[in-house]
Amino acid sequence: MELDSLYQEVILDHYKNPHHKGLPTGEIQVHHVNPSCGDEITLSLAVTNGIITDLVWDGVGCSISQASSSIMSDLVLGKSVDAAFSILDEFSALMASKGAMVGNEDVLEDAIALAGVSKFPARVKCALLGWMAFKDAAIQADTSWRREQ
Amino acid sequence: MELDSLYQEVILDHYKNPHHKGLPTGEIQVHHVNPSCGDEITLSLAVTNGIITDLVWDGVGCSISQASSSIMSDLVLGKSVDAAFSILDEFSALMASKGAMVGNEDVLEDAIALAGVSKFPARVKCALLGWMAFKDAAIQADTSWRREQ
Amino acid sequence: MKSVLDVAAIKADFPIFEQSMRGAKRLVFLDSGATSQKPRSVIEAESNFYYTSNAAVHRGSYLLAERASEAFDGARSDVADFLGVGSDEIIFTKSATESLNILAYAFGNPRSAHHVGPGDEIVLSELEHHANLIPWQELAKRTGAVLKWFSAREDGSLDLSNISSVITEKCKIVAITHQSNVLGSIPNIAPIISAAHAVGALFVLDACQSVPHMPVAPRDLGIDFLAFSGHKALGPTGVGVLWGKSDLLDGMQPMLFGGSMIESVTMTDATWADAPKRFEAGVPNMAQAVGLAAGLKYLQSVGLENIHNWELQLTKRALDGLREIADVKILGPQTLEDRGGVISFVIDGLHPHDVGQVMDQFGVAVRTGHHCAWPLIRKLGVSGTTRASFYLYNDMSDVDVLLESVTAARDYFRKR
Amino acid sequence: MKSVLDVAAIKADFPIFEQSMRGAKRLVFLDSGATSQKPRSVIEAESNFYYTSNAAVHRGSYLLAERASEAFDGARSDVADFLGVGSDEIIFTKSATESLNILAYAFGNPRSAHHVGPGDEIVLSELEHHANLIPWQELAKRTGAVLKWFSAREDGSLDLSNISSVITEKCKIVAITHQSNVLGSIPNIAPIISAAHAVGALFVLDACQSVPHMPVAPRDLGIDFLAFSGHKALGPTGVGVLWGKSDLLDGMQPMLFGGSMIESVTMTDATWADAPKRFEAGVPNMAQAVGLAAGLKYLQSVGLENIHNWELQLTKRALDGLREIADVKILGPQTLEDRGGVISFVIDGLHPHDVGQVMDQFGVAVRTGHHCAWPLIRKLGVSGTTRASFYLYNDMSDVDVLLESVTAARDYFRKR
Ligand SMILES: Cc1ncc(COP(=O)(O)O)c(C=O)c1O
Ligand SMILES: Cc1ncc(COP(=O)(O)O)c(C=O)c1O
Repeated sequence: MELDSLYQEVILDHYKNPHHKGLPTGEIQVHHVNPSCGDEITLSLAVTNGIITDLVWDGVGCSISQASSSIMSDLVLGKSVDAAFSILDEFSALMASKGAMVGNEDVLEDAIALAGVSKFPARVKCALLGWMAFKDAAIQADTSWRREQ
Repeated sequence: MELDSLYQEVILDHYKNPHHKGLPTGEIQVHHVNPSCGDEITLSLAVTNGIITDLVWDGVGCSISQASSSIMSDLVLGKSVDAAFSILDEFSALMASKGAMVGNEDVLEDAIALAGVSKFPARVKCALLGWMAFKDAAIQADTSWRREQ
Repeated sequence: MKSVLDVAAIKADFPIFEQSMRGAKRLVFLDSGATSQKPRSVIEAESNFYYTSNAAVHRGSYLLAERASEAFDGARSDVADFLGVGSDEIIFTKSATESLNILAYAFGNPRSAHHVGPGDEIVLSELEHHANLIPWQELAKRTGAVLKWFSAREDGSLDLSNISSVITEKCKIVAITHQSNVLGSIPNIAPIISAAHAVGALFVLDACQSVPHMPVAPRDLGIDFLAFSGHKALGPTGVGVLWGKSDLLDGMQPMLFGGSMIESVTMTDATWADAPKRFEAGVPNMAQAVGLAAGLKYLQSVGLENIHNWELQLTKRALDGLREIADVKILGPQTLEDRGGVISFVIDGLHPHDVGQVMDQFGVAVRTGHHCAWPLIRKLGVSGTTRASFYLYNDMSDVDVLLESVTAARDYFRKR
Repeated sequence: MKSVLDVAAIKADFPIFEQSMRGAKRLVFLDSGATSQKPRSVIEAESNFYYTSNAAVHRGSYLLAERASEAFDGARSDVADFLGVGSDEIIFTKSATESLNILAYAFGNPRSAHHVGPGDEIVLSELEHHANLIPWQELAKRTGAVLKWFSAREDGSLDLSNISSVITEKCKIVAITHQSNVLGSIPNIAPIISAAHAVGALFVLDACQSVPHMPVAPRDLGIDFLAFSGHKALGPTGVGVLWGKSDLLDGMQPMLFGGSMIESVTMTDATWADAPKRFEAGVPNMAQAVGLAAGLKYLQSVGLENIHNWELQLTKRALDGLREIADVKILGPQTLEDRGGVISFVIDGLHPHDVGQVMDQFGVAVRTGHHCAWPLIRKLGVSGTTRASFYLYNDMSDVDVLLESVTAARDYFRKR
């Protein structure tokens, strides 16, 4: 069933037990919505010496958006902002691939389970919701960290 | 040629030598335009004891609108407002007939030459321009005459 | 409630059903609340306009221009006949959204006979689609007018218990939906119309979800304005309708300015033509207006009363079936009373998007999310719903596939 | 000026030419300035959308909704490619008229980054179509801004001798046509664009008469906004385009409010999505956008440069021929310099309406009257003109019939 390529086991696991989901209390906080379905995410972040040292998110959304946010958190926490952004670029490319890419597991780890999403154009923005919130927050955090130097 | 049913001799005669065209100076004056082609008419009118005693018009327009205004002036001058309005009704019906009516010559006189216009829907409003200006002016004149009684 | 449509014959008139969906499934289209499918006669009416009559209306004295004008004016009088109103009262817009915005701009213009100012009140309801909400929010912001609204109740009806405090002497406009596009509920507008008129306010009906599905007679309802979208009523995309009472339209300022809506123009000033032209600036959506008229004719040939009754029969079967699926909760009206053929539901613990995705694998097209009625969704305490909406081309087997796919969606996520 | 189009092959792509006009005459369509005819590929693109992909875009997760979104987004990027701009900069409207009104409303909204207030100046020209005049008049009236304009000269060019007093520090917006729809003249906009930008004003180009007929690259022109109509560019009725620079669009308030243009909504407040969605409230004119993309593709396949050159060749023959008919006066540019394929003329002592009527008997479709540019017509000192406008499907024999019919019109009224 085509559906199973979308809803892989890994995704449902993250959906049922999302990582780093909690009450975002950090100073840098962003709120993103997906206006077409109403899904929302709030994400807070800390960057110290260019490294993402804290990330907590909360939100309502479908399994894809929840799992993707969970996977993203795992991937970027502890990494430098630059490294995280290059993962984001690779993930964005995968999402835009319309099923043509499988994704580099060394870089994307669990996120390659989301490769199937790229075949369902209406769901791509679900998968990207958390990542875009992260990007927005990281730029803010990075800027304010640099300013403090 | 279909065209000759539109541009009858009588019409071209009125077009070249329009009756009652001049400088409208009466107290009751109206200005009508045909917004789609820019044709304009100014018409002034006097009603005494319910009788149309004076009518002068001026304007720019195609042969149909000029001839129709000329013919209309001949028809209504000296008639009672009521009689003029019943001629107008008959003329309006003729214009709306899409070529199905020939017109009652006893009532419409020269105006039956305009019967062919009804086959050219885009020209019907040309033929009606002067008549509508007359109607508007006559209602105003009639009201003000009644008020003075 | 006895009528049964010949759905097989109807379906055959809609070419889209000739294709199959994912994995050779037949299309079970249950999203007519968003947009309807088009019968061949509509698609061909639009094409034929281009084939035989294409020219700018009311702007040329040649044969094609005559034909175009005749087709366009004819479409206008067809729409007028459909609603039982005068031709001059029908304004072709691009959508119901535009229709409603035209009204909000007109009432915000101090040169309009009827307009709102600081402290004046505009009354809506919590059932409204964004298209009948945000234009009024913006009008309120521009003018200093105040927005008030009737609350929605859990069964999809409106709470009118406080009607006399909601509609007061300060009220100038009341704008309410004829049927909720989320819940299918038909609010009790009669007392609201009376209350509005009693204080001299005008009543605007958002008829997007009613005009395509049941007989609607603006004059009998006693309303002042009505808006609906062509694309939900078998018509083409890109055309909507605004109906208004003649004497009101003639006192209103237009929203769009340009060609064909004028009486006279200089470099610094312009005066307007009468309605409906005043509100139709530019070369109009001629082919779409002609297509819409063909769509409305199709609806008339089946009969609006018959369509409404048939949709209720489909709704009954769906409500009964959904109620038997554990973990499914139907939102809004639970019975056939005061409702149309729209059903929103949620499955415990599942997100509507995921539900819709599984249903798609069965060829079932439903809509998920907030349905452009976000305040109502919040009020219902959910993050979104899955919505099935019926139309004249749906049959009982469509309902069966709906139920099957809902069960499958639940199980798909439960089992794993 | 060497290129010759294969007009016979092109004509065969346009079904309307298969019919005959009054008295078995072939159609000599010379009113493309008002609206163009449609090739089969456009009509079919629109129909095919309904046959295979009809669903509300961006609102459902089912297959048809995916196809609809893909078709609509694809049309957007096709239009963007055609103009050489970014996809997010293309807004689908119902017409150029709507496009221009969107701008005027945005600049009238104090919440827009760029807006006008009392004493600010808006600069136009005497060549403007009502659609690029009245929205600005109304903006001026709403905000207390002042309208100024460049004068038109007899040859259809603009008098720029006073440019430094017309465009001053107070100027906020300059809105000018790329080509006169009455005279065919192409005003010298380059110095106007520079002058506008030098004082920080934005430049709006009404490209209704240029985009369908010649290569137009907004980025090369250095303008800020551009509007054109689909129906004049082989596209369906009911669709237009507004192009604007991304950074400008993102600072602008929308005109229409409703579904799909929002980010978040409560009963009293709403925030907007980014451009282009922000400016496309409601279910959009999907089939028409798709049809327009097909129309632009057709134009590209023939080549815009080729089309422009061919129209000039037709224009040359027409100008030469008309000049030889006694009593005919050609208005505007008398040569091929700085012009497109639009010619206005008058016949001494005859009204344009009567001229057009006789020409119609020859199967010739021309437009007569003020062409929605009444101030220009007054300036020219006539009550109206007869206008012939050429397009890619016209050939030299069309010009010959034009000349024959003009002569006949003159004689018809002379002889009697
Ligand atoms: C120069 C110009 N601007 C604007 C318009 C308005 O276009 P539309 O009526 O398609 O909105 C036209 C055509 O009518 C035009 O020729
Ligand atoms: C109740 C209601 N009002 C308004 C609208 C807006 O219609 P459109 O998007 O066609 O303008 C819709 C549909 O989207 C609707 O269901």
